[in-house]
Amino acid sequence: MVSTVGTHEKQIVESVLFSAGHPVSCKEIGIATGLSGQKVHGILRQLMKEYAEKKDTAMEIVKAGDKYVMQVKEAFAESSMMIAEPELSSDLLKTLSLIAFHQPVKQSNLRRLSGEKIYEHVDILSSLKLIQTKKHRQTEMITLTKHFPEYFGLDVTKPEDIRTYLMEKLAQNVVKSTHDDSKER
Amino acid sequence: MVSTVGTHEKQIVESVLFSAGHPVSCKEIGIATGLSGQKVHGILRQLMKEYAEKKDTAMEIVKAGDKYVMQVKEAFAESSMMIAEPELSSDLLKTLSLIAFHQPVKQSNLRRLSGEKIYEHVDILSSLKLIQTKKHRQTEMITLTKHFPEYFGLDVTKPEDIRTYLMEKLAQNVVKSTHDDSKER
Amino acid sequence: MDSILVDNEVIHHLLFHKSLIDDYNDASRITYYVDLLEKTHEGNHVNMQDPFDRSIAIAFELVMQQHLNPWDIDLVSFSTMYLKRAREERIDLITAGRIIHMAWMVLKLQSDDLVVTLQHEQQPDDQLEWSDLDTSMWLSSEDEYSYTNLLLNLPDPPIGEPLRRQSKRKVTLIELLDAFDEARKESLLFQQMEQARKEARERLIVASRKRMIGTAHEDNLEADIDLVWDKINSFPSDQMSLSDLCDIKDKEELIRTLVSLLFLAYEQKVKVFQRQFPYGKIFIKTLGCT
Repeated sequence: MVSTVGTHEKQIVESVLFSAGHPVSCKEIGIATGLSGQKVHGILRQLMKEYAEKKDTAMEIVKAGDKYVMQVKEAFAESSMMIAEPELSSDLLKTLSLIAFHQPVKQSNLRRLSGEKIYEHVDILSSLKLIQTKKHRQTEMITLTKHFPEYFGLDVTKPEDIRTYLMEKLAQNVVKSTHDDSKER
Repeated sequence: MVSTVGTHEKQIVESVLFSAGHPVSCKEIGIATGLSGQKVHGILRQLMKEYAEKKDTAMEIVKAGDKYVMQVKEAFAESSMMIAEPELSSDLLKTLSLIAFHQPVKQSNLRRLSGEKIYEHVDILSSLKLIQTKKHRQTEMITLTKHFPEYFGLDVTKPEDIRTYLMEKLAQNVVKSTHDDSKER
Repeated sequence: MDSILVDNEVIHHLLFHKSLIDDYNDASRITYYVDLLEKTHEGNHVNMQDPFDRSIAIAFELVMQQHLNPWDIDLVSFSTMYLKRAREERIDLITAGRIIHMAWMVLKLQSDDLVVTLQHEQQPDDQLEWSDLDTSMWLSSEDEYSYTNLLLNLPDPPIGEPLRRQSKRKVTLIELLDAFDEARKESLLFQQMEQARKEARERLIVASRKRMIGTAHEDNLEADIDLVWDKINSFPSDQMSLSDLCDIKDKEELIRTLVSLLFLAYEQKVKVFQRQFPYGKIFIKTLGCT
């Protein structure tokens, strides 16, 4: 049985998610609100469900890695992008998507796919702590960090789950661009 | 008569208010969304009304001067206040507090207090207009600007008063934390 | 007429591969393709219900319409054309990716088996193409191939930055006070460390001067350093060139001055530098500590 969550406590957790602007853990919410970790967990589940059901709001609450974040629904993100500049160029996002899918991956293999710009991309992505390079025997292997799912608001953290997610997103992307193409005509 | 506002347009304005994180004008929202100023104005009125009527949300949309802002209702502000990232990193804050206490202070003396990182910090703090450098005979002297007391809500402006204020507050702080420590035991 | 010709070519191509393949599944798949191809030729693909069938049909149709040589498909241009068609036909693009992969497998079969049989010689191409990739290390599965190919051919990446709230809050007074407390402790520690470093430096200077004892310059070294230091201090500006301090044509004086400067630099009293290395003018700048 799910225990009833008081409106007041729910609003407190909601206000923390709103104010943070970045993914926060159950523990952090617990510290800020004085609620127990278990209670916070229950409230978060309920809030996510409620936001998902609300048709008339532009925001959503999602699990991002092991944390939770309030963000603009993807459908509205583009129109408000003017107000908040994106940090990563589409080129950088492509490189990151390659790494995310093929991780752990050798830098030389990436270079073969996307050329010399890879070196610069790897530097920027490392400095943003989205990827890390680790020595594996004689080779530098590139992998994602745990910030990756947090940064992009993914509910998955395992490499194979991230792969599945990317495959699906790419497919949706293609369907979407097909749709856009035909609308333009 | 109020014209009916489409849900989609309302959600776009809502997403702009949410993501901005600070008060925005009708004009800015218009530029970001491509909607006319009049339309934005109507949507904002409706959004404010809807948020005010919703009992179960922790957020509100209010008019702040000529601008509009989405913020946490006062009743929930306290628990969520500290969860957002502070504007100044703790390292920068340390440098600023040293300047506040020792002003007017030579950059070289600051370096002797806490090392090479001072140069970068002075640049950032200057660009934030919290400090200024002034030539005094042969030496660059660093002082606080009038924005410093504004930023921290201090009602004192003279260097010696700021110093006394900091010392007193610090002493209280030490006493308080000692007190808290002994309570925890 | 042309299209029938190519059509037969494609069928021959598939049948040829069928005869090369031992694996039952692959062989039956090719039989299936041949059936499909015949339907395609009859223009039936529009009515096909299964998206996978439909997409294969489109692939074959494309090969025929574009008069591509099935023995020599340029996979890069094929993929590009195919994706365009797939978009127009609104087929599931994951499936499309798989089709491209299959085409690539066919191509791989060609290169693996036929290069030897047909003694088909290829000049190495400077431009890197898909078929040149070393797939033994990676891109070894269908999904990897499809994903990578789609990603590189499509304009948009599969991930985008979510839009979140720009929430920087002001620092509170308490935080400033805490920072001050910490800064005080840190700067005490920093000064203690600096003092320790300074003492270590002085010990080193004494030691290094001692090491000079017994050399030809033993008697004069201390006096030389003091002399050069005096000259530097009496100079009207805090920056000067080496020629301001000595007659650089007098080799002995030049060396005496240079050695003294190196000691002074070591003691962090001056900075010695060149704007152009290695033959540029040598400059000396006092570091403002006496």
